[in-house]
Amino acid sequence: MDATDQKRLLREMLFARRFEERCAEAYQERQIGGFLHLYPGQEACAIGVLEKARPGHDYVVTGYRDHIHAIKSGVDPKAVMAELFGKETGCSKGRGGSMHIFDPDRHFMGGYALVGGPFPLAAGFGKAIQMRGGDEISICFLGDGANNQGTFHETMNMASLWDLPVLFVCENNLYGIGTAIERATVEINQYKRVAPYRIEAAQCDGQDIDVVMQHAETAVNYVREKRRPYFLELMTYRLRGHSMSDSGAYRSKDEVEQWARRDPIGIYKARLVAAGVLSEADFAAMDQAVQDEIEQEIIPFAEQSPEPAVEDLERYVYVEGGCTAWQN
Amino acid sequence: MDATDQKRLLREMLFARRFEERCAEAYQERQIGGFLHLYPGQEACAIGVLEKARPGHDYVVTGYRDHIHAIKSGVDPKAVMAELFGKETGCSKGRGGSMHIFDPDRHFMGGYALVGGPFPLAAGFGKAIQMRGGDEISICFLGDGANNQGTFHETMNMASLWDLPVLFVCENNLYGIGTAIERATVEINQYKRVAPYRIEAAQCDGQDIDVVMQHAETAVNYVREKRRPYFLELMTYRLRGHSMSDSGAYRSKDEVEQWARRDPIGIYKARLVAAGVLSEADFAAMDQAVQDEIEQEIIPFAEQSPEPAVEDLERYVYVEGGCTAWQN
Amino acid sequence: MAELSYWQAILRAHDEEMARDPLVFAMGEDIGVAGGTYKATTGLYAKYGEKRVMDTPISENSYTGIGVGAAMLGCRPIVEIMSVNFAWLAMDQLMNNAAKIHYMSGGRIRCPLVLRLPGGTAHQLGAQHSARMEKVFMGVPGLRVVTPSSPRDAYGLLKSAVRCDDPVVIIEHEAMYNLKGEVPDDEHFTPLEGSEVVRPGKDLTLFAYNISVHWALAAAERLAKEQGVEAEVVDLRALKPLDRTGIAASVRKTHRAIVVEEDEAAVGVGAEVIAILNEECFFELDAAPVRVHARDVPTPYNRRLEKASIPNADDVVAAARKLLGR
Amino acid sequence: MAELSYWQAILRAHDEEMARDPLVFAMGEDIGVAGGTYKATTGLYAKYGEKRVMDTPISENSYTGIGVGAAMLGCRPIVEIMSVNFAWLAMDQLMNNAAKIHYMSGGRIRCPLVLRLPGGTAHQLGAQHSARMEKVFMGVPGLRVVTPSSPRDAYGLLKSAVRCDDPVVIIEHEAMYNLKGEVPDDEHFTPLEGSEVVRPGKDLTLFAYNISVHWALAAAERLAKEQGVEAEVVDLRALKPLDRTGIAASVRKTHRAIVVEEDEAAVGVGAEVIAILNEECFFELDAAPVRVHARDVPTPYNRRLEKASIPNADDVVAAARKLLGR
Ligand SMILES: Cc1ncc(C[n+]2csc(CCOP(=O)(O)OP(=O)(O)O)c2C)c(N)n1
Ligand SMILES: Cc1ncc(C[n+]2csc(CCOP(=O)(O)OP(=O)(O)O)c2C)c(N)n1
Ligand SMILES: [Mg+2]
Ligand SMILES: [Mg+2]
Repeated sequence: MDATDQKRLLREMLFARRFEERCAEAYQERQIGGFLHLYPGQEACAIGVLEKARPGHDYVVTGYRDHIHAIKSGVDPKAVMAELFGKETGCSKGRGGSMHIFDPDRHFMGGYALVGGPFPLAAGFGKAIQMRGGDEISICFLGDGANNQGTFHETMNMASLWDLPVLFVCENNLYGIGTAIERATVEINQYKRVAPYRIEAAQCDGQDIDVVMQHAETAVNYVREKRRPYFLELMTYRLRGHSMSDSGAYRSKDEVEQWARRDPIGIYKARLVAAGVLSEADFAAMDQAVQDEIEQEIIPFAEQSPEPAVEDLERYVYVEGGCTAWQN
Repeated sequence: MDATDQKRLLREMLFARRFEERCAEAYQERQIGGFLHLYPGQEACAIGVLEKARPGHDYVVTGYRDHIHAIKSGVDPKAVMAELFGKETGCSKGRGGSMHIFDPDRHFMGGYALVGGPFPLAAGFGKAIQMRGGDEISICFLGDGANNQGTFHETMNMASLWDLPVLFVCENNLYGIGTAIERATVEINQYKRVAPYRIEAAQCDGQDIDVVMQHAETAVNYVREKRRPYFLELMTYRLRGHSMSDSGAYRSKDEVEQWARRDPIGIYKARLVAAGVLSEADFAAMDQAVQDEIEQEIIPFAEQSPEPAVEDLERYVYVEGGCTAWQN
Repeated sequence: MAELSYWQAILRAHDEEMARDPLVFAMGEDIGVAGGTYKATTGLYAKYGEKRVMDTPISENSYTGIGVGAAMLGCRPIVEIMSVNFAWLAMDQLMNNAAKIHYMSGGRIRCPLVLRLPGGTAHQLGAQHSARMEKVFMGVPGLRVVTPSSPRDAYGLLKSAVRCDDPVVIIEHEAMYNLKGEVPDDEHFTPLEGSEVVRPGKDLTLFAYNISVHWALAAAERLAKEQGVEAEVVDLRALKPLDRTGIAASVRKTHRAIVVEEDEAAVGVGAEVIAILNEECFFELDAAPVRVHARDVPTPYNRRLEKASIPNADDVVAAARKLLGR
Repeated sequence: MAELSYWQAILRAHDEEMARDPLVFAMGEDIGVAGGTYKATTGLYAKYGEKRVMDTPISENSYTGIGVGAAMLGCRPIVEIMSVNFAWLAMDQLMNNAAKIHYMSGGRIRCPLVLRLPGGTAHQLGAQHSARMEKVFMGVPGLRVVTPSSPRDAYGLLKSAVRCDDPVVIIEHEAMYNLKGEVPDDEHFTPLEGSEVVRPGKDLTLFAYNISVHWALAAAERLAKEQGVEAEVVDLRALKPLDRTGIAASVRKTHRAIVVEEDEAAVGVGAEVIAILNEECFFELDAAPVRVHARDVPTPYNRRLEKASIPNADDVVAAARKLLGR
C-alpha cells in the first residue's frame, strides 16, 4: 500500500470519527432523533475489511451501528446525514433513520435494528449471487451479542451446507449494551463458535487497521474464490456508550482508558508519522479539512434539505403498481 | 444388573414394540387420528437412559414421538392408549393426542409437536429445580433434526452459562422426516456441536441397551452431581416411517435391512439367551404376556372409556379460578 | 379445461413460473426429494435440481430470512413453511424484515417473497398443528395476504404472487389439497386484490374465505332449497388489503351479513368485515351482522371436540335463519 | 398515597412480589446490572442476586421458553422483552407452548408466566422499534392480555399477573415510563378482567387503552369545554378476555362509540369492540361506531411522518364532532 492510500485510509477513519462526533452533537440539539449508535473506537473494522473487498460490488449488511459501513460502501455521507435528520434527501428518504441506512445502488443493503436479523439476509444475498452466477460476495457485520441469537446458528449451518459466499465479520466489542460478554456467552472467543459448521474462521486485533486488512484480505479472497463462508472476528471496543442514552456505568474507567490507548486512529497515525508518510501538521490539516467538509457541506445539506411531505405518508408500503408491473 | 432386571428390561422394550405396533393397527382402524409417530427401532434409547435416571422424580420432556418416554417415566400405558383414542381417561384427557402426552404426577412434562420447542422448556425445568434446590435433573430427548433449530443454540448457551442440571439426549436416527442428516446438517456428529457451549458430551451406540445404560449412567451422574448440562448422542434408527403417512421412499431397502439386523430387542434378547438368562421359550411366553396385557387390559380400557363431553370444550383454556385462587 | 386438485394446481403454478424465470426458486422442509408434505412440489427437484428446489434444515426463521435476502436482490423465492403453526418461528424475518424493508428504505428495496402456508384444522392434528393465522399477517402493514378456496385460485394466486413485487403470504388449507376443481388450461392470474361473488343473491351476504367458502356455498344451497332464501356468497380471497368496496357493495344490496371463518372470532376477519360494514354502510344494515367462527380454544385432539371447535355449514344455516327471523 | 412514575410502580410490584415469594424471578436483557432499559428493575439485582434477576443473552425465544418451563414447575417468572417488536422472535414459545400447555394437558399443567412488553411508538425509533402488538396476543386462546394506562394499574396489574395461574402478557408503553400518578400505599391488585369507566359521560363513549386513554381523556375534556358534550371514557385495560358486558353497558347509555387505538385498524381492538357492539347492542347504536387509529404504515423515522402515522387527542375530538354532527 503506497503513501497515498495510507493517507486516504487514515483520512477515512478520521472522517468516520468526526462524522460520528458531529452526529452526537446534532442529537443533543435534537436535529437527530430515535436511537443513535455511534462507531468511535471501531473504525478500523468496517474500513479495514471493506478496503479489501469491493464496495459497490459486494453486498454489505449490518446492524443499527451502520453509518460508517454505509459510507465506506460508497454511500454519500450527505445522504447519510440527511437520513439522520429525517430528510427526503436521506438515503432512505427519511423513513429509515440512523438504524436503517440503505443504498441498493451501492449494494449497501442496510441497516437493521433487531439483533441477529441480518444473518439470514446476508445468506440470502449469497444465495442470490449464487443463482445469478456473479463473483460478488456478501459481507455481514454484526456484534458479539448477536451471536447468541438463534439466527446465528441456523444461518451458519445453511451458509456452510449450501456453499454460500458470505463473509461474516464479528466486531467483538466485549459488550452487548450493558452486559459484558462473559455474562451472556459461554465461549467468549467468537471465532471458535463456528467450528461445528465447518466454517473457516480467524480472530485478530480490530484496532490496528493493518492487521485487520491483512486478515480481511485472506477472508475476502477465500470467500470470493472458494465460494464458501468465512468468519472473521475482530477484537475491538466502542469508546462511547452503546447508544446516546447509555450511562456507561457498567465499564470501569480503567478499562475504557486502556482501550482508548489503542484507538485505531491513534495507532495508524503514529505508524504513518513514524514512517514519515505524514507529519503532525499534515494530520492537523487533514483533520481540519475533514471537519470543514462536515460543517460546510454535509451538515448544511442535511439541514437545508426538505422533509418528506406528510401526504406521502402511505407511499412505499407496497411497491407502486408492484402487483401488475410485470404485465407491461 | 441381575437377571430379574435384565428380563424386566427386555420385557419393557418388547412391550414398547408391541404397544407401538398395536397403535399402528388402531390408526389403520381409525381409532387413533392425527399424526402418529412410532418408536420401533429406538427402544433402547428412552428405556436405557431412563433406566439410569429416576423416573417420576427427574423431569422428562420430548417431542411428538413420545409414548415410550412417557411409559418408561411411569405413565400408565392405559392412560397413554386412552389418550391416543381421544378419551377423557387419557393422560391429557383426550385434548392432547399422540404428540401431547402429559403426566405431571410422573414428572413427564410432554409431548410437543414443534421441532426444537422442548429445548428451552427443559432448561426452564432445570432453572426451577435450581431455584427450589432439589436433586432432580431435567432430561430432554430430541432428534437430530431438532438441533438445527435456533432454540438448540440459544438453550445450550444459557444452560451452560447458568449451570442448569439438564441432560440433553439426542436420538440421532439419521433422518428428519425424509431428509437425510447430511443434507440438512454440516456436522453430522451431533455431540460435536455442543463444544462451543462447553457442555460435556458423548456419542454411543443407541441400539445396544447395555451401551446406552453405561453412557447414561455417566451422563445422569454428571448432571446430578455437577449440576451442569450434559449432551448424550445415541446413534439409532427408526424401523418404520416418520409417521403413519410416510412412504419411506427416501431410504434404501438395504439400509433399512442393515439396521433391522441391529434391532435393540434382537441384540439384547440374543445376549440374554446366550448368557442363559432366558430361553427362546421364555421369550415367546414373555411376548405372549405382553400382547395379552395390551389386548386384554390396555385396548379395552381405551375403547371402553368415555369421550370428553362436548360441553367441556371450553374447559382448560384458563385455569379455573386461576386469577383469584391465591386470595383464598 | 382440466380438472386438477388443489395440490396439482399449486404444482403447475410452481412449474410454469420456474420454467419461465431462472430466479424463481422454492425452499422448505421436505419439499425436494420428498416432493412436499402435501405433494405441491412433487417432481420439481428432479426437474430443476437442488439449487432451485431446496430441502431446508428445520430452521424456519432463518430460511425465511434467506428467502427475504434473496428476494431483495431480485430473486423470486417461494418459501413453504410446512404448517402455519411453525410460522410463529419465522415471524421475526417476516414481520420485522419482509414487511418493512420497502418502507424503511424509502421505497428503494423490494422484497418479492412468496410464503406458502398450509393451515387450518385438518384431522385431529391437535393444538400445535391446527391453526388459522391469517389475522396475524393481516395486522401488519407491508404484507399482502391471499387465500385460495379452489384449485383455480390456488394456481392463479400463486402465479400472481410470484410476479408481484411485494411480499405475499398465501394461506392454503391442509384439508383442501385433494379438493378437485376446474383450472383453465391457459395461463391465468388471479388478482391479489378484490373479492369475488361466487354465488349471487339478494337476501343476505355470506362472507367467507378459504375453506369456509365451501361451508357458505353449502349453506346457501340449503337456504335456497329449504327456505327460499337467496344468499350471496362472497369469497374474500384477498385478506390484505381487504376489498372494502366489494364488501360494502354486496351488503348495500342484501342489507344483511354473516362472516364465516374457521378462525376464532377475536380480532379476526369477521371483526374487520363488521367494522368495515359499520364504516361504509351502517344505515344499510337491516340487522346486526353476525360472525360464525371457531370457539376460543386451542384445537383439541378428540375428534368430537375438534369438530365442535370449528363451525360448519349447519352453523351458517342456523345463523342465517336467526338473522332472517325464520 | 404516593406519587410514583409508571416505572417506579412496576419496580415496586416486582419488589413486593419477589420479597414475598422466593419462586418469583425476573429475566430479560439488561434488566440486572443495568437495571432495565426503562429502569423498571433498578436495584433488584443488588437485592435479590443474579439467580433471581437474570441478565439474559440476546435469545428471546429461548429465554421466554425457559420462563415457560420454569412456570410449569411452579415458579413465577417475570420475563421482560426489551421492546415488543422483539417479541416476534419469541412467538413460538409463547403461542405454541405458553398459551396451549394448560389446554393440551387436559388442565394438568399450569403456566403462570408473566411477560412484560414495552411497546408503542415512542420517539422516532423507526419501523423496527415502534409497534403495537396487542392484537397478536389477543388473537390466540390461552393468554391473558392486559395493558396499564397509569402507574396505579402498572403496579396493580403486575401484582395480579404474578399471582395468576395463567400466562399473562402485560403491554406497557415506552412513552409512559416517566408518567407520574397516584399509587395507593397499601398493597392492591388490579383485576385482570373487566374495564373501567375513568370518566363518566352520557353523550358518547370513548373506548381506549394504554396510552390512548390519555388522548381520550384530553379529548373528553375539550369536548366538555368546547362543545358541552359529556363523553364517557372507558379504559378497556384487559384486552383478553375483553369486557363484553362493560363495553355494551356503556353504549346502552350513550348510544355512540369511538374506539381510540394507537394501533393500525386492521383486525385490531377497534374492530373487535365494534363487532361486540354489533353483537350485543346493535339497535342501541344511534350512529355507526368509529375507529380512531394509526395509519396502515410501518412507523416512519421522520418525526412529522411519525406523528402523522398515529392518532392524537385532536383526532378524537374531530371524530366525536363528526359523529355528533357538530
Ligand atoms: C432482537 C433484539 N433483541 C434485543 C435488542 C436490544 N439491543 C440492541 S443492541 C443490543 C446489544 C447488541 O450487542 P452486540 O451484538 O454485541 O452489538 P454492539 O452494539 O456491541 O455492536 C441489544 C440487546 C434488539 N435491538 N433486537
Ligand atoms: C418447528 C417445526 N418445524 C417442522 C416440523 C415438521 N416436522 C415434524 S418432525 C420433523 C423432523 C424432525 O426430525 P428429528 O428431530 O430428527 O426427529 P425424528 O422424527 O427423526 O425423531 C419435522 C421437520 C415441526 N413439527 N415443527
Ligand atoms: Mg458488542
Ligand atoms: Mg431424526
